[in-house]
Amino acid sequence: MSTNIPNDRIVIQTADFDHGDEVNLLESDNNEDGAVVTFCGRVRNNNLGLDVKGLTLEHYPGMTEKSLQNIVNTAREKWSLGRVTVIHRVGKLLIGEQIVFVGVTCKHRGDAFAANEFIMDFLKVKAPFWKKELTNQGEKWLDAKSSDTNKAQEWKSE
Amino acid sequence: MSTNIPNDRIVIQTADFDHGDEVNLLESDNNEDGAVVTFCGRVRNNNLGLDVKGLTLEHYPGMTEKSLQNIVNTAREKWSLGRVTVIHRVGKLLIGEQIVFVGVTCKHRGDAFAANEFIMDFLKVKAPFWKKELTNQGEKWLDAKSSDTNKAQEWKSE
Amino acid sequence: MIKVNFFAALREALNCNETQLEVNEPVTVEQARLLLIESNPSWAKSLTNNSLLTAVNQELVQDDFIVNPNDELAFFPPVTGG
Amino acid sequence: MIKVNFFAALREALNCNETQLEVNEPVTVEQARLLLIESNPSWAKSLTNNSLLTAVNQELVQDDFIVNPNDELAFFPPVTGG
Repeated sequence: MSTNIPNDRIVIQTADFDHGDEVNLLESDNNEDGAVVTFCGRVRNNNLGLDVKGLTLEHYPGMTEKSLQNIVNTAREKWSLGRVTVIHRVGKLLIGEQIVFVGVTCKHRGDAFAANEFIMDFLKVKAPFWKKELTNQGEKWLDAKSSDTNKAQEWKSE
Repeated sequence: MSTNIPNDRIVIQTADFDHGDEVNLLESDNNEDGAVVTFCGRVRNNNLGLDVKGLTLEHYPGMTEKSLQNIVNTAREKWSLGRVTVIHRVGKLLIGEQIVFVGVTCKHRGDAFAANEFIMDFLKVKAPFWKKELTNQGEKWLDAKSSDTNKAQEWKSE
Repeated sequence: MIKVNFFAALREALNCNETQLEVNEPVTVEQARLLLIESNPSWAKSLTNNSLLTAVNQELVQDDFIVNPNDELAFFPPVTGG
Repeated sequence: MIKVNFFAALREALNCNETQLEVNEPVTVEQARLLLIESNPSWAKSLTNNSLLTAVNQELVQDDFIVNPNDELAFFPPVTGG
């Protein structure tokens, strides 16, 4: 694998990102990893029955990057991964806009799927991001979902 | 969801595809599905210790499309999915070239991950494609892997 | 008449893409296989390989599946796509 | 002195992004919380919410974790990114 492209790319930004560019970066100069799995999360137009118009994402600068790097490091201990990219946007986002991208390359597809889902599951419960939704009933901080806590817990009992 | 874009896109082609374009198609006019998971498989430069120079992909025209549609239909019975794209290339492919793309959109990320991996696992053991590798020791039809059979079996015991 | 297709390594081993079986009544996949070997004794080894898969009208089937005249039958090795 | 940050709904409830605790020796997270409430009694309800998370030097910690002078302490609601 080329030494010009670092194996981990962890970015917090307000700007949008390009899914295709990110995949190209994961694949460029990388003929060892046959599998690439990506996850992309976007702002949905609905949540718990409310019309959502957009949201504001707050984070804890410094801790966010550390926390994501910790999650990626843990994934690297569990699976033999090639390259990993995690991009998370902050600030104001409209319906349909991309929020988060996770990309993992691997020799084997099973590991790429598992590692990508692991990173998302822990990002959801460990990384210091908070969403405030703008709905037709005003602004409201999102409540954390117990389903997310449960998903992360399931990895520990494996 | 727009009625202009069909929910299933299943394509067999010799031409390459663009990962970014495919994601855009999955996301365009689709503000209900917050999660998009993609898998992309490429020609690796190594297999069982042999240098691989490229491969030729043969398929069973007609049955291939039917088989992929069956797999996608089964996934739709198991999970509530938005859009599904499956693209598989045939013909001669060089190292690093894209072979297969699976993209799934969903309201919930867990379903998108599971459905995408399910489709890949069954594509590997049910869809009539065969790879012939060109290595430094000549051309050779690939043997099916028992690990692939086992992966597909695991879904049945769920 | 049943149309019979062969694919990949099996196609190369038999040196045949496509043939037909002259039958006027239903036969099982296993019977069709034996009829093919009867007409081409040199195919016996390749066609009795345990790992071969069979499709009728482009759906995977087992050896006891009934093939009717005008059906499309295919034999091929385990698949290796993706 | 310990620097203290608040985020999201908690930041809004306290109407405070950042404050400091004047301590010259180590305290536990729980003691730090009580000292903050002592200086700002109106914060009591928000700061004793069971679901709050705590980080010291940008790592998640439990209530018995030791905070030293010059450490960075933060309180915030359960996270909701991704």
